[in-house]
Amino acid sequence: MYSKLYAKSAVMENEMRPLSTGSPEHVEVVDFLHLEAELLDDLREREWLSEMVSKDVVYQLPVRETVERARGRGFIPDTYHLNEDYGSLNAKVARNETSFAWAEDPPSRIRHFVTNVRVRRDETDADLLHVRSNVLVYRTRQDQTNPQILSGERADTLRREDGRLRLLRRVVLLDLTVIGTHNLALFF
Amino acid sequence: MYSKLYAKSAVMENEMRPLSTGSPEHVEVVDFLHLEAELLDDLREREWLSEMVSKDVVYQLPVRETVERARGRGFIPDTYHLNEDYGSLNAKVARNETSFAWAEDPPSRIRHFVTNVRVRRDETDADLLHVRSNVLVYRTRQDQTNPQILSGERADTLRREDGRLRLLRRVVLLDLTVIGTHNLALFF
Amino acid sequence: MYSKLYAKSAVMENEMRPLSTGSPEHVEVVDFLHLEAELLDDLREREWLSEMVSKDVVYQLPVRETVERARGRGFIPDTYHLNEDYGSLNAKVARNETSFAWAEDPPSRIRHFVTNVRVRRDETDADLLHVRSNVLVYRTRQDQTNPQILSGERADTLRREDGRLRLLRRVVLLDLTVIGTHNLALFF
Amino acid sequence: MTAPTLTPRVEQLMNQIETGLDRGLIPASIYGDPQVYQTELRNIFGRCWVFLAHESEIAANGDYVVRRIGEDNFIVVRDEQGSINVLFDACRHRGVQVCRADSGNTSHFRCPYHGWTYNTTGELVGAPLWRNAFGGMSKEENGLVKAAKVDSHHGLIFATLDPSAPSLRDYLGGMGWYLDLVFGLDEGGVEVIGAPQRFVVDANWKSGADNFCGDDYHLGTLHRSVWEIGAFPVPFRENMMGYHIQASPGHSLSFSMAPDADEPGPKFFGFPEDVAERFTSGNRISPEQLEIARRSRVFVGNVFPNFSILALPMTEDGAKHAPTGVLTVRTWQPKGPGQIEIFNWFLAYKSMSPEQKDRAYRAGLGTFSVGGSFEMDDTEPWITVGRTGRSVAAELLDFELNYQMGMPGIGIAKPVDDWPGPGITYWTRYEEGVQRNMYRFYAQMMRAPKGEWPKLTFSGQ
Amino acid sequence: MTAPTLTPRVEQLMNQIETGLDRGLIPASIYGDPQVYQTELRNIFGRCWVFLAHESEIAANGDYVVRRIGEDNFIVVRDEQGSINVLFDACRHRGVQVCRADSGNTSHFRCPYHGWTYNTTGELVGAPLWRNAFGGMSKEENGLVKAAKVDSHHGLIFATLDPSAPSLRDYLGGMGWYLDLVFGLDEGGVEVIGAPQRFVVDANWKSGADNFCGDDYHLGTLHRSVWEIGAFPVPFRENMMGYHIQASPGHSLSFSMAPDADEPGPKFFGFPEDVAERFTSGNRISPEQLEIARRSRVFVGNVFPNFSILALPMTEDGAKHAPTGVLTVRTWQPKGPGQIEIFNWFLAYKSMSPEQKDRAYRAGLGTFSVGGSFEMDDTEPWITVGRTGRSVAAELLDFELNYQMGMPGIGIAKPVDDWPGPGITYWTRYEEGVQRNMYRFYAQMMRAPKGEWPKLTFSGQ
Amino acid sequence: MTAPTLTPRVEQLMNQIETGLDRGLIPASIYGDPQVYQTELRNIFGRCWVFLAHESEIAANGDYVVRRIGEDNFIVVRDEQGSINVLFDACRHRGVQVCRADSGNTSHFRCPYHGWTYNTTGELVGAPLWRNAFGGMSKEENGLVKAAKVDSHHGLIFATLDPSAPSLRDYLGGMGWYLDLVFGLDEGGVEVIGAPQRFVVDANWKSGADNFCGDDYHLGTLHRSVWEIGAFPVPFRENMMGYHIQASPGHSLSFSMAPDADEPGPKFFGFPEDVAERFTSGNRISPEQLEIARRSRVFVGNVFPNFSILALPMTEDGAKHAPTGVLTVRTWQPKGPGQIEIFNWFLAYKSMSPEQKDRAYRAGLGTFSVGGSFEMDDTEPWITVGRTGRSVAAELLDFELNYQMGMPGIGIAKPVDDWPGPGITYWTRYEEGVQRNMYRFYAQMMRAPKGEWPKLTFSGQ
Ligand code: FES
Ligand code: FES
Ligand code: FES
Ligand SMILES: [Fe+3]
Ligand SMILES: [Fe+3]
Ligand SMILES: [Fe+3]
Repeated sequence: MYSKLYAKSAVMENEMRPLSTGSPEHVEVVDFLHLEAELLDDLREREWLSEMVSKDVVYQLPVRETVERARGRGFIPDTYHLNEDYGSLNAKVARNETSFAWAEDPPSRIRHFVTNVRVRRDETDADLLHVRSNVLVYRTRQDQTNPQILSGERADTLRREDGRLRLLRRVVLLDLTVIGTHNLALFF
Repeated sequence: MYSKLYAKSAVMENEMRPLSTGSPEHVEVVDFLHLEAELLDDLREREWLSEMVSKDVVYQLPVRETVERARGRGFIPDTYHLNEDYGSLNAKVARNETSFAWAEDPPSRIRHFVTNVRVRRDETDADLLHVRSNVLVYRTRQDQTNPQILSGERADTLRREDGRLRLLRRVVLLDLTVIGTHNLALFF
Repeated sequence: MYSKLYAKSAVMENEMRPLSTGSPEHVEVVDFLHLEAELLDDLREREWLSEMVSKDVVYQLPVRETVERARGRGFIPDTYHLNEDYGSLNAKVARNETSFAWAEDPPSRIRHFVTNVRVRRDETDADLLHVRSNVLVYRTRQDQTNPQILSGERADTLRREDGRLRLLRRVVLLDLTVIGTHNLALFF
Repeated sequence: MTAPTLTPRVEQLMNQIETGLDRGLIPASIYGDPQVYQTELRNIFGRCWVFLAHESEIAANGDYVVRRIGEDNFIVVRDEQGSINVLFDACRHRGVQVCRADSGNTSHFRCPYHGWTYNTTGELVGAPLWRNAFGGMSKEENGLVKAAKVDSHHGLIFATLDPSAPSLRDYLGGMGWYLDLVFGLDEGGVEVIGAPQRFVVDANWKSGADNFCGDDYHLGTLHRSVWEIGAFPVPFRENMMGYHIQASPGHSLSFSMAPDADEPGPKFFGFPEDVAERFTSGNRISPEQLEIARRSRVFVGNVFPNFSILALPMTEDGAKHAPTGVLTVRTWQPKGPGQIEIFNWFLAYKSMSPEQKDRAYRAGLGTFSVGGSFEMDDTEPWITVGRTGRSVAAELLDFELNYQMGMPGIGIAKPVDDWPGPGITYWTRYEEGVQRNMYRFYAQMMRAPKGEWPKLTFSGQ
Repeated sequence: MTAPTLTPRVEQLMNQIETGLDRGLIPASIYGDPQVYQTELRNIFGRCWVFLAHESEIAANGDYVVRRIGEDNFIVVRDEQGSINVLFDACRHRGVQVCRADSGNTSHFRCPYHGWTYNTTGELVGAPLWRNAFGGMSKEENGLVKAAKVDSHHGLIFATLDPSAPSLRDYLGGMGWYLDLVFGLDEGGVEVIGAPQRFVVDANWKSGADNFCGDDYHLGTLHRSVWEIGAFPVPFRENMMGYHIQASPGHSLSFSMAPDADEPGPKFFGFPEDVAERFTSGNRISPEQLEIARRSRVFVGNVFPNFSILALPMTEDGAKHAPTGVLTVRTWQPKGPGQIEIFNWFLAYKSMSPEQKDRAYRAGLGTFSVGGSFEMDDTEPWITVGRTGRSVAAELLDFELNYQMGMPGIGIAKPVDDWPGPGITYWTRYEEGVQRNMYRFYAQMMRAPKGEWPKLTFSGQ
Repeated sequence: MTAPTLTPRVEQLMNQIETGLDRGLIPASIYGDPQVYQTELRNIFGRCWVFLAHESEIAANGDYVVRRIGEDNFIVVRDEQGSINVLFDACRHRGVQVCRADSGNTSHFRCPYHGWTYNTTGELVGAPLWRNAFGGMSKEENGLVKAAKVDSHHGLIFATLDPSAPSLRDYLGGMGWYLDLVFGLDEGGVEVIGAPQRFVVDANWKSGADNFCGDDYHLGTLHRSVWEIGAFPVPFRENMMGYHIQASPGHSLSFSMAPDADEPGPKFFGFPEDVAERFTSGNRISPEQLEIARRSRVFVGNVFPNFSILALPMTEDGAKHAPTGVLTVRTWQPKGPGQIEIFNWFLAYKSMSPEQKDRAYRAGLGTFSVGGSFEMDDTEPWITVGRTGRSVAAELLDFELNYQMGMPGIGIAKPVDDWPGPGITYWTRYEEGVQRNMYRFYAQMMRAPKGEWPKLTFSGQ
């Protein structure tokens, strides 16, 4: 099974230059990503889910290995740390709303730094925008002074639904093979 | 006294979506924040203070605790690491201009990474803009190779004074309960 | 030789405010920097070099020391970690294309977070744009969970050549005196 | 070198375990003392059989994965003859890592420093300009170092660095019967889905092992959220019904089982009905084993030291999907006294349909993984067990952990006489003898002189 | 366990302290040696009375804060009867943290792992399905572990883990008289403003303690900037006038006082005049104590091992606000040989007006806090004292620190005979006997066998 | 204090080196064992002559740089008389760092804590209000601590902390002849270009030293990429021709040299022809030394413990620039058993033109620097040598590193009888005696009692 290698994602292979950062689509996407990060950092996860996420969402965090340069980036096909749909995301949000979600109560302090946003149109579907962004997540728990810092690319697809963008697909490509934070209760 | 909890800041409660990142106000604010960070990272603190800060400034860094999710974000009311006005900021800048500010001479190397800027209009005063931004501060001293990295949100209010924006209020909401950098001689 | 001190770079001394982040030049520069970072993080170094770098490029990473505040920022004149031109950059890219570039095969995982972009026009040459940006590089190798994080300013000059911007000069001013990453095989 | 004699502090703590166990007490400091940890690396991980991989991960000749014994990397590789080799990942020339990817397929391992090249059985086969440099030197004496013994059981590959170790069969002892029950349930056996997750938690490795010996009681408090979101079908109090079994010294397990054999509710750990039917028609186990499996809602167990197995019905989204059988195995790899790297594999019975495997995988990811609703709560208390273990206060206050649940006079658990399987068995799972069994063997291994082994069977069995 | 005997290296360093003190020399390696640090955690922090909190922080029943003894967390909680309990934050079942917030108000602490629940006196009161799991087990033997002794003095809460420790009164000895002078100055006593700041500095805990014993001389160089910005009203040379006092073994302090009792300048540590008037009219102290307080510009002192007190006139903005009295206490919590966490409390006399409290708080924040103009310079040299303490060069070169200032024949400080308070007193603060007093007691505590204590009074007093 | 006696583990490993060397075997654990490292800091770095700086870095009176002996900072400063002093950077009062910049020019070092001020020879010259505070105290006894001995050789400044150390000349022994050959080649001597690079790598310091003793064989595999990009002009197999020399106990080196004296190819390490002509006309060396330099394509060597020298023809851009002579020296500064800080200096012969210096600098930066095509591959295997050195598996498996290349019966290297220089010499560089020479001396230093030194000459030489 190790002979199959993860194809570079469709978004990566897209040789199109991104839309200019001055384009209306780019502006709209950045507005979306900033609001999304604000809701998540403010622990308003329920609002994020209901207001910004599509019911058809696919949300994945694939497992990565160290492999030789010739073999690509090391993401293992069909192998995940997270593989969520709307229902399972909802279960996670609901869990945090109970009083027994010990892992994140007291909650860790989380901040999303979103940079390098690159937007590309879908070649066929005018309602879709493909977005790559870099995200750095800073996290502390209890009285930690050495933060846990995660970094990766988010390969998103946003879809216009009833006039508003919603998150249709998010693949979180972390720059790590071993997850070094105490849990993945957070949303990227 | 521990039964009182820190209300979410007015800015946080503001359910208004931020202005679009394409709006003139957003552009003006980002210009402000970039210039400000440039002056601070270049150690041009005097210029920052005199050119960009309002004489009426309130500049605070509240103390934070770990508390249960139901109790909010853990900032302790009326309790600070820093609680400055123009005069005390001026004293700090003046101190660094002496030759005896040992703590920061040789100066540590500081860089502000400003992202996720969100601008909202004040509901009543057209001269005020409320700005939330994420800031990551990277800092090294002497021959450290492991940086000190601080992260937080800045909840700012900028005021138009004589046609130019100035910093009227800054509340630095760090993602830490214990300050893990050797001093808070820096400006956020 | 230690009595000579590094003059603040010409770009730093430029008292001009940066162009507004809404200006067409700023937008064009950000488009450039985002695409550049994308190519580098995707390990498409050859395309970066051939598509985005000027044949006249000067690419430097000066050596820095801890010095007293009065002596400036501590960059040692004419002393480098990297001092590259197009030919030497090409040799590096070519080396990574061999199967024997052990240092980066398996490659480390690298991400560029580019923020605080400030663009200034050249005072005399309309084809030149001077750009300062903050860059945070996140890097892991093998199964590291504690990332190596580098930070610095890039003082760039972009030149319009045949209608497209290209990188003419890059001075990487790291916030470090001792390089704490296992090699400088990466491009900033 | 000969095994280091124990330091006075380690000696004292081991004495304290042995005298305290009869009262159900364990000194907290074994969860953090750095000398204890160093001894564990040598006397536990350096001697016991440890789990490395499942054969399905290296199905083809030349397939390899890199895994750990203690903190050290070993290559687990299937050679050209189809045999499995476990090779210390260090060049015999200067000790450089020769395998630079986490997994792959190869015919040779070439060292990047000077080019010594080894084949997949670990033999040195050459180096550049061999005659000039090394002509006359023995290749035989310079192959990669192999684990002392390698064996597998239902495709589960184990190895030990101790040439004096008993056979894997003998080491597993009674635990083998229970592994058969799970991994031999379907004729075709099991396979790994994807590749293991790896994540690091600031906890001591024994917290994971201890928990999987059969700490069922923690579900009611720590995992209370999973009932609120409908992830697990058996209520807490009902789920406490079942058996606790000390299979053989060191190895323990637990079954959730209703008192009445025909009570409704999950059977066969919740695996789908058509799968369960195949279990009944084609398997590699005895009727007694099959009947236990049939009645079981949950199987959880730990092979000493750090290999845990779990089978149970779960769902990642109770509103949409009913719980289904999930089979996961994991190792608690030590990375210092206060840190572990968890390797977490999801398994499926090979005969399951792709849809069933996908369902099981999603249910497993949503519950027993670094982002899963069960697992993320589990690691939380383990972090502070380690904190207490490291604390000077625990040392000064002689702080002991309490393992008295189910001891004579405490709670309702009772020994069972007519259990068909090996080991010491209790009915109802309000019981911590399963963990005491682990610590008793642990202390014996810690003290065992080089070349000698503690008894691997209970007296009288 | 019994207290570990000293390692040869620690033994040698303690000998070196005792022989060197007469010549004013201390081996630098005690500032970094890891064995020394381990011994300190056990013999100093594991035995001495350490400061934890002020009663005003837990004013209501059920109020709690989490604080440290050595590196370990203890819950300081006011129970339903209003008594204060100091409880080791570790569940008696498996050692898990039971108090997950830094402060709050609660009736119970419930462990997240299996649900053992304790009340605010630390008693175990229950667990889920208690009868099934633990019926028959003693609750009395399974309560949270308490500090051996707890007591308070003017609302300052101290505790010790050593059952053989003397009473707090006896431990403080002569230092009590000086604490009374500061904390009993106003009839209503003091209260904490807000909550303590916490910040981490890469220094050894003794640097803070040593400095607050009365290192007044460093102001002239290290704090020279504060005069340039007008933060402190007494010039360096004048401020060196005053008394150095070894209050009792281990505890030292220093007063800045003009030679002439009626010299103009700050009185009562700079507290506002109306406050000072209340001091004179209503207090809990003797006329001698009151007169000393009246004349004092600065009080700085350290209760061994790591509790420091400072009262002095300061301002954060000399251009706008005249200096005003600031009262701060702090602990130098050890976090390894080269790191401390500073807990920094600002206090006010309860009778002060809200405006006066705010003024004092702002002045304190601007000077003695992680972002304050005094404190940020203080930590700077301490960082490299630790570096020298850790260095192999210091060990090889037998590098000793110099504490000779004010010894016979060195400088102008002279013993004082007619001092009304307890202890050994010097006039003018060019003197390092205050620190030598700390290190003498330190070395005695480090060597003291379990159950035995060094003398707590000076011979002849 | 007296030198600590070796712990049993260190003793055992040193025995293993001494018995294993004859079979070409070294225990891997010396590359990671923390006790070994602590002993190295004391017995190797605390005693041997270590390289600190080149005189051209502190050309003017008052110029200083801060450098390391072991892990500790020393100020290397040229005083007002032009002499060079090596001063431990720790104030004699409380041990605070007195030199806060990495380099500079000054007349005094003032301590920031209390203002003790030292001149550039390290003498204490004053402190604020000296009479009040310290009047009567000896200034002589309170100067900065100096290294026991300081000396230089061709401008290369060395120091030792051991008063019993032999002279630098005697310490270098035969190695001096070869240093002369490189650094005395041009009458005007050498100078540093810019300032040293500093970078940190997670490797053990001995990996760098071992490699620079003459590990030429690794070029064929590890550095294969440099031929593909044309950075180095001599093909691998040809480059293996030359001499391996154990100059004197501990110090080793290697020359790449064609068999035929007049073979075309680089001469004088590739330095430009006009420079080479000056070498021939004006130098400080003998005709034999000159002839060796003339024929040499590469010089690489290591002065025990951690000072390495390299001269060879390189280019950063083979397409545009032909290779040119590069001269670099570096130290492998220990920072724990698994970390080094590399100080990397580029040197030029003073008489070279600015263009030639620039060319050499660019070629050096492009190859032997943290971003250079050679160096970045070198550090890669060293990282995992350290991993193996730390591993418990290496300890349990008695894992030994192999240094057999070129031993009798292995490969083609042969002793040379008629070599004009000092030391033990082999022809062809397929040989690891250069490293064995280092480890033999290493083990002797590790065991040498305080005040005693191993023999510094080979028996019979
Ligand atoms: S270290 Fe592997 S070939 Fe030399
Ligand atoms: S650990 Fe606290 S209840 Fe079990
Ligand atoms: S420590 Fe240097 S003067 Fe006091
Ligand atoms: Fe669990
Ligand atoms: Fe101070
Ligand atoms: Fe090399």
